Amino acid sequence: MLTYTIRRLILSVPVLLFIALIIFLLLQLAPGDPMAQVPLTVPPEVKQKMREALGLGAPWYIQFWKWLVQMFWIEPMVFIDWLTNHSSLLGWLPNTDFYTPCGPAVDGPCDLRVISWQTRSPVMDIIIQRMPQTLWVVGLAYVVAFFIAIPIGIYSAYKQYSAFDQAGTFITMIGFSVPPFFTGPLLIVIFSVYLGWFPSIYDTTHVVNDWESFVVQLKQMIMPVMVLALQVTAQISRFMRASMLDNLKQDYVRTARAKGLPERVVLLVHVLRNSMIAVVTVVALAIPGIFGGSIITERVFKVNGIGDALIGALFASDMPMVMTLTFIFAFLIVMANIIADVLYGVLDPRIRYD
Amino acid sequence: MLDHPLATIENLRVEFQTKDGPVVGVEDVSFEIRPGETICIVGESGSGKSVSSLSLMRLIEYGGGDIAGGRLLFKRGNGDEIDLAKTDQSLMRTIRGNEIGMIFQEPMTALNPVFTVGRQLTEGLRMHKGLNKAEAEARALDLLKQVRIPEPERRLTQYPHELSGGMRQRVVIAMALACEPRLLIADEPTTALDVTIQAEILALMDRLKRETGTAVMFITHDMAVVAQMADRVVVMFRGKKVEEGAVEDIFERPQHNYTKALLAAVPKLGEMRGKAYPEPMKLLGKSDQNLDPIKGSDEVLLEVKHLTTRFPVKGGFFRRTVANVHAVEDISFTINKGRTLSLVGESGCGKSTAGRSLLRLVEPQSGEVHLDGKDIMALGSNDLRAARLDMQMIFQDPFASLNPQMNLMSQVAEPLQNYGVAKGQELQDRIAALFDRVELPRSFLRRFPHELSGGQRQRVAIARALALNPKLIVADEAVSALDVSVQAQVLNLMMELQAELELSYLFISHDMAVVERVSHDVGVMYLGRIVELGPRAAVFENPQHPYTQALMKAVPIADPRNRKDERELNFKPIPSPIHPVGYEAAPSEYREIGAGHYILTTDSGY
Amino acid sequence: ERGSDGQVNVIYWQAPSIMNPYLSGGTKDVEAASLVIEPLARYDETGALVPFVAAEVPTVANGGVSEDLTTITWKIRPGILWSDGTPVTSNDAKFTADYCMNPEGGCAQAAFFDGVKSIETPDDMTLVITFNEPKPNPYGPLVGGQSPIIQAAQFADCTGAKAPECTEANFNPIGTGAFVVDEFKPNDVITLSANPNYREADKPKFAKMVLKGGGDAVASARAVFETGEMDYAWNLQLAPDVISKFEEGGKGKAITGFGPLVERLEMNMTDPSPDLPEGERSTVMHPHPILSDIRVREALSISIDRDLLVEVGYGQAGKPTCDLVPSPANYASMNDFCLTQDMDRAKALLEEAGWTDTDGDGVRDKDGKKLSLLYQTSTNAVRQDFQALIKQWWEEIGVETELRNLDASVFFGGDPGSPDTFQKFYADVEMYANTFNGTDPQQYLAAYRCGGEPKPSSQWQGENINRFCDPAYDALIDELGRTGDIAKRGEIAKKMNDMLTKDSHTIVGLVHRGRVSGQANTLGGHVLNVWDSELWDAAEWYRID
Amino acid sequence: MTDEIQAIEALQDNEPLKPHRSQWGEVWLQFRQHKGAMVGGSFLMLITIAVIFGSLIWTVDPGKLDIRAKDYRPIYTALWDSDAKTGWKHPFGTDQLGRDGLANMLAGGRTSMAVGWAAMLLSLFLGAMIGVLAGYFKKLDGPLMRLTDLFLSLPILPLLLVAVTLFRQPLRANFGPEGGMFILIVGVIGITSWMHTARIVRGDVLALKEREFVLAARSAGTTSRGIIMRHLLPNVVSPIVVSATFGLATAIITESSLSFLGVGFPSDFPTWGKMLADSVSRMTEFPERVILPGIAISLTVLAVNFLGDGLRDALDPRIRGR
Ligand SMILES: Nc1ncnc2c1ncn2[C@@H]1O[C@H](COP(=O)(O)OP(=O)(O)OP(=O)(O)O)[C@@H](O)[C@H]1O
Ligand SMILES: Nc1ncnc2c1ncn2[C@@H]1O[C@H](COP(=O)(O)OP(=O)(O)OP(=O)(O)O)[C@@H](O)[C@H]1O
Ligand SMILES: [Mg+2]
Ligand SMILES: [Mg+2]
Ligand code: NI
Repeated sequence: MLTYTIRRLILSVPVLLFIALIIFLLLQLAPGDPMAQVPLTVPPEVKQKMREALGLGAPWYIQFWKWLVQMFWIEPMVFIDWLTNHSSLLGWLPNTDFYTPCGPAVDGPCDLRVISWQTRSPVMDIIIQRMPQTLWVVGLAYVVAFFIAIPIGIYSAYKQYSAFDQAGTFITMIGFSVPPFFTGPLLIVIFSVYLGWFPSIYDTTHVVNDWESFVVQLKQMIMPVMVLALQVTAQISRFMRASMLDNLKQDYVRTARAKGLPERVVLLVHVLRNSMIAVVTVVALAIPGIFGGSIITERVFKVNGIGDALIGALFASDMPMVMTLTFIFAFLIVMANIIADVLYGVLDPRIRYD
Repeated sequence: MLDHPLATIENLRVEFQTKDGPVVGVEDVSFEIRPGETICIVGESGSGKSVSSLSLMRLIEYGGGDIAGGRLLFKRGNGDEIDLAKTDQSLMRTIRGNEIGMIFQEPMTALNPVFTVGRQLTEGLRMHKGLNKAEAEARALDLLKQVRIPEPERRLTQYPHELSGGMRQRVVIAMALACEPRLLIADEPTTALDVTIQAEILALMDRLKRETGTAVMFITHDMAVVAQMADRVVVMFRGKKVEEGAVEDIFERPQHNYTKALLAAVPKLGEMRGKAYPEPMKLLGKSDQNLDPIKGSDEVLLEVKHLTTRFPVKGGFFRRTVANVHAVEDISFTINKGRTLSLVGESGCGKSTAGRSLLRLVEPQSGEVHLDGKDIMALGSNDLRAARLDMQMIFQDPFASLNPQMNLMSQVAEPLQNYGVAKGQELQDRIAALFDRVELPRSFLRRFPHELSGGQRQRVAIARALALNPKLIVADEAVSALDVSVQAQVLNLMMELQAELELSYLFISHDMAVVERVSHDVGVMYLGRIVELGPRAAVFENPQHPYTQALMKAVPIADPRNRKDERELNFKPIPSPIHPVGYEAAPSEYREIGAGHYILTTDSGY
Repeated sequence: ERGSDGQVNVIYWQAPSIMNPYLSGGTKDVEAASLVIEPLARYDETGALVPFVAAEVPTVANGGVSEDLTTITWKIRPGILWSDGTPVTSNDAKFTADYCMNPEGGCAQAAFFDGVKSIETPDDMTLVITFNEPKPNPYGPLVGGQSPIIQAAQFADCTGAKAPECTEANFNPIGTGAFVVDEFKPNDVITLSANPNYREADKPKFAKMVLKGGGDAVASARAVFETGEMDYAWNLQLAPDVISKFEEGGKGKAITGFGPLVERLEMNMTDPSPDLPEGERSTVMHPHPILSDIRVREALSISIDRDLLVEVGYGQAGKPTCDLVPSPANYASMNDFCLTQDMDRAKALLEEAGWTDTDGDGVRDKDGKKLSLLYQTSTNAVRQDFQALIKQWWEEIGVETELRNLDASVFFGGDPGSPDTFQKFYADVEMYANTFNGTDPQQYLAAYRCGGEPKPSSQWQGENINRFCDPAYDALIDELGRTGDIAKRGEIAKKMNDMLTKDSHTIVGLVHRGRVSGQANTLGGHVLNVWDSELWDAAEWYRID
Repeated sequence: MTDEIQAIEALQDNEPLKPHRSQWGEVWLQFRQHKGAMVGGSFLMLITIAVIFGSLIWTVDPGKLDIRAKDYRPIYTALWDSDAKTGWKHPFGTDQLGRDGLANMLAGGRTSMAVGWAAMLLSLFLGAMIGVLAGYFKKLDGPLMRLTDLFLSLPILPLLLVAVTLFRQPLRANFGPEGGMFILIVGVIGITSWMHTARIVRGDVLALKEREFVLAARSAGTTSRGIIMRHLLPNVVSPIVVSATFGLATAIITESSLSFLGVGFPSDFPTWGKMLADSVSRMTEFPERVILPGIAISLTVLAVNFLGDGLRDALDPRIRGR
């Protein structure tokens, strides 16, 4: 299976390149124009000039090639430079200087990074700037969701059709079928407007450095986390329940009981492990979602994380940004799926890869 | 004191809810088990043996059953007597596994597929005995050695699907014995085991009983085992106890008609001495039987040459291949039309794998298989499917091989529909006829696998294999789970079909008496190789290979007064069939010692 | 006292992406930048020019503008400093102009520098701009929020193709405005603090400003009116009942102001039929089979109840209008021919045009062709309400209407590959709003020149969306370009406006839209300005306790 | 002891045989006994009938604007607020343009249900098919799962816009503006939401195909198709059913966001999702405008969930009859 993993990893390179190409073509094909947000008062000739300045005139394969070079050659150089110069992890290494930034004071050849069309700044910088809030909010939401959903799923399967199960079904279904663009404002109206407990606007500049500021951070995170967690909990707990139900009726459960194992062990060890095989997929598919952020929730609470960056870039037809974000997303998906597949093999010895 | 029973079953009645209304699993059963006693429960397949024992464990609830009446008194270690039928499940938990251990009938599904054997074995120990991990593992190893699993250390880290049927069964036995329970319920514990290991296990149980005073409730269909083990015998028939008594009484003075029939149907080793061809069994009470010997033809149907099948052994987190299990190593044989070749041998020696390799259900490494002149190994997937019309397989573990979500009608109909053999009413009639032939009531057509007893499931599996009238049937322990009366009927059926249709069988079994009765030729397997191959008479009457000789000696005899002594048994530990990647196995070479009678000259490890 | 009032929070639901208006052109970016960098002069809330970086506004009267209208001479206000402490010179202004006029830079405000022949700096304080031809309105370059002055020293190496590479400068421009950028998080939040070198010692009153972006109009309104987290919310384009409901929150109020923004219906004068070969659809090759008839257009126009539209969609922030140029007063025709809904006349007009309902299905037809229109607009709650209402009225007069709404980024994007842009106009009627910069509509009106329509040969670019063509109109365009006298200009412009609206119903004005913003009750000193950046007077803001 | 031993007769049926039922017949029978499924099913039936035939009884035109009668509150508001603007003319109230709430709920339900079901079924079909094929055929696993990766990473919005650009015109020409839009929406939602199902099903199939009964079926000559249809699919209904419930909810909601992007139905074409989305800004003043469609969506999803539970239980013989 190591060979399998290695093969998958190696294979993922052409796959990712192919995905990048498809995404690129898709974006090319999609209507939309980076000039859409420029007011109509700006005359078309000027807009045409601006487009050309963005490099839109070049044929698509040249644009694609440029992006590939920027993404896989120049950005890594920037990253290595950063690692050796500034990071605490590898700062001890001799400082490298692979990347020659363009800009004032440099003439001669220089390296152009992936530049967003909206902000004219390196896309990677924006992504790094936005990662923390997305990880905080969305990540926490997933963590909360896992911790709620797994027990709910297990217990409702164990007590199928009990009051607990029915209530759980009811709540999760409502929770899932009511969209966040409704639950979000609803929470805001209740908790920000009427009760005044939590802010309705997330402060991305807030720095946590003591207990008080941590409380502030918690307060501003609670609502978006709740909204997101509701959706994720609904999904995971349902899949968990279904999977548990499937496994509970297997014969090995009887054997486990015959050993006199307490129900807790029977459920949490024997059945759970078998059920996890199906749930691993759901969880693995959710991981890229953590980094991808959540478009609607981020918008509603003005968290301005990655999801917001993506949707903003999409509406602004900011090709480099969209391309880079979706590619990173694709990369995470491919990796998460490799991990999931390897985990299948680990969780279920019957599955053979070779 | 001795008269104080450990467990008393009084008027037990168990019902199941099915969609066709309630079904009675056990109607009325009462008996008692005293400390240090072995009580054997024999009876017709489907008579409620497993259900009674599951009720005693209070596991029947989880399977959809319901104790509708009766009491199940049990005396706990501290002297209290409780009614298990009314105990709540949390108290039951401290009794199960600890004071009452149980061995289940179907070993494949009884083990959790995703945990290693070691894990599943140590669990109960750590739970009830409070051992730490290392201690528990040491004890587990010990247990595996006691049940004579080869290479016990490695087995601990293996997963159930990597073990042969017999090994799994032994793991389940070890699990039940782990905590040295005061009452051991053994539901067909040796069904999947070859005689040598069966003997060992029986000896082990016997020792346990003597040393710790464990009472054993032993469910079996094998009268020879009963004769060897039992102190008392309970005979069950159609949900009722029909007879109970000391083992000698039952064997010598059976009272009930069913008991008599049962005893009469027991095949005895040596019965066929001097007869060249197998012949059907004489069934009591039937007069119009055709008992002609089945000669078969001289035309070759199946020819197997140098068949080799290996399984990779995986290790580490990434589960890389670290070695290979040489499950089948260079075996060659032929089967003529209308004849039966039996494969016997120790559990784990590769019999099932050999059978599966013929049908390419596992892909062999190398070798040739010709069926009726067709090169099976060269077939594409479509042709292979077509070829399987002529060869069918009965799987060792009938429960695992039945789809839990399909009713039996559909499952038996499946092969017929697959090949478009029959449709509509004709299809239904054929299936009903098949059910009649394997002695299952037609109403069972509508049931699901889990609603059947072990033996009933096995009969469904047989019916399915017979449905297509194939030329070759690979019968992997096909009759091992059947009680002798049904077994006799089924064997007769198989032979009848053989005589009529020139069917050939590859008969895999551990029951030497059965093998003696049905086979034309016998192959003895050891560690993946056939060590002795020849006509049945030659091999049985004149075994030449030392392994064959040991095997013959271990066959139990259905006579309570003629019990085998544990000391008589002495087997070498089985060497490992596992070799590192790149290991070259020597080819099998044979010496002919009589007409068609070969023994292996290559070192087989025995 | 500068900085005495603490922090002020502003929310822009479209977050600013860059602080350099020359590289973006988006309103949100222009307005955010206006906190930091300033032009020579701005328009005030009445549309009059007030000097900012300049000492005074040059006019013909004060000699700043030459008699022949070809040069304008600006004087920099003495003593004005950049936020880094260096003095502002005319060289900075000249640099800014060169920066934008650099053909490789893709300057978004290049239109402001149209017709500039040369720029000279006779001394550090004087800037002379010479035009190619007489400019009746010479206040284009470096006037108004869109073309502020940037510091030559900071942007020296950022000209032409290198412009986008100067991220640092683009995010943190050095300016003369009331605030300086502390931290710029693109598309998220800008933190600013008072400019220590601001020209008025006691301003701004606020020490810090946070300009948060993101969310939507509803959420911004809520933050100002209901939770009070924000002091100012930009552009609350919401239905009037929603806004007034929010105002009940009591923490703030909505403020409105009117510029020349008009929500209008554009009639397609060419045939958008999908049956035509690609390249001929919506081009002048095929006149529109239905809408070419002025009677149909008029009927469509007068069947609309504009009062109701205003009530439903804009409330205080809208006025019914029939015009294309509704303000400033000098240029506004103030037509009222369409203000009363007249269904009977509309029906009569259609009858007259030969459209009758022969088969009794409620839809008029002529020569076997149904009177059926496709009516598109961009997606936006108010516009969808408008569509629903107008569809109802049109169906009442027997016009079958199919509605389509399109994503704004596609609709207003000029992607020639998309069938859904407003320029391509693959529909019969479309609705959107447009306006012009500053107070002069010349350029705006000049758009409707024959040949100026989007067409395949121009990559579907062009401003004459209706494909309107009238030589008489073209003549007026030229005349307006030559006329300097304000009153005369007004007359010509009104005539042009009428040709497009009253006389031809090519452009059907619906609502003269104002801007609505939300202001907290505790925020003082702000006057809503629709002619320039909304944040133009941030230096004057203070906190009311 | 010479008396003749009687032969043991085989176990006989003591009741007359009931006719044989097919596998699906059994399932149906079982399904009918499942309380949850029946409640869910009848509720769903009710909603379906209501939205299909409701407009025959409640004949108000959902698109009809009556500006004088705008902002009616639903009739039940009168219970606690006698001054509220209510009336039997508009039992569910009206919206800001005076469109009748009940008529819109009915018309919106028709669209939402149609889109929801069609898109959900399409995505389930794709997901289950691709999942099973990938899990079962080793050769297809790689390509199909990479395809899944691709679809998972495609940004939805551009995909939608491309789909609209390419297909709206031809579909409109062939199926009319609404029919064409319906196909487009269903297609787009279906095509962009099958991936989860596919991966989950594949995971289960990978484990299932190692079970011995699959081997047994293969040895009985069952074709791959048969194994998939008869042995694998019924054993993976659980995750499929869960996916179905979520698929329905997502499809209904997604449809509403599509119309924001100009990809959905024309704006005068009500759907539950759109009604809900449009009214969020008036949530505090007119809660019913969000709550009514919200409840409709939730209850529908809940009903499907129960139906799915029933189906799963019905397919599982072990729970049958209990
Ligand atoms: N879950 C169930 N639902 C319905 N009937 C059942 C169920 N389990 C067992 N039965 C029926 O109960 C009867 C007794 O079954 P049991 O398993 O005890 O037989 P057994 O004596 O162990 O037979 P065997 O030797 O074949 O294993 C059988 O007729 C069987 O069909
Ligand atoms: N899937 C597998 N992976 C690894 N090893 C296997 C696998 N299946 C079988 N084996 C090994 O192959 C050997 C032969 O197994 P097989 O099942 O053929 O034995 P058998 O002769 O049928 O024994 P029994 O009588 O106990 O059923 C055993 O050592 C077993 O552990
Ligand atoms: Mg049994
Ligand atoms: Mg075997
Ligand atoms: Ni046996």
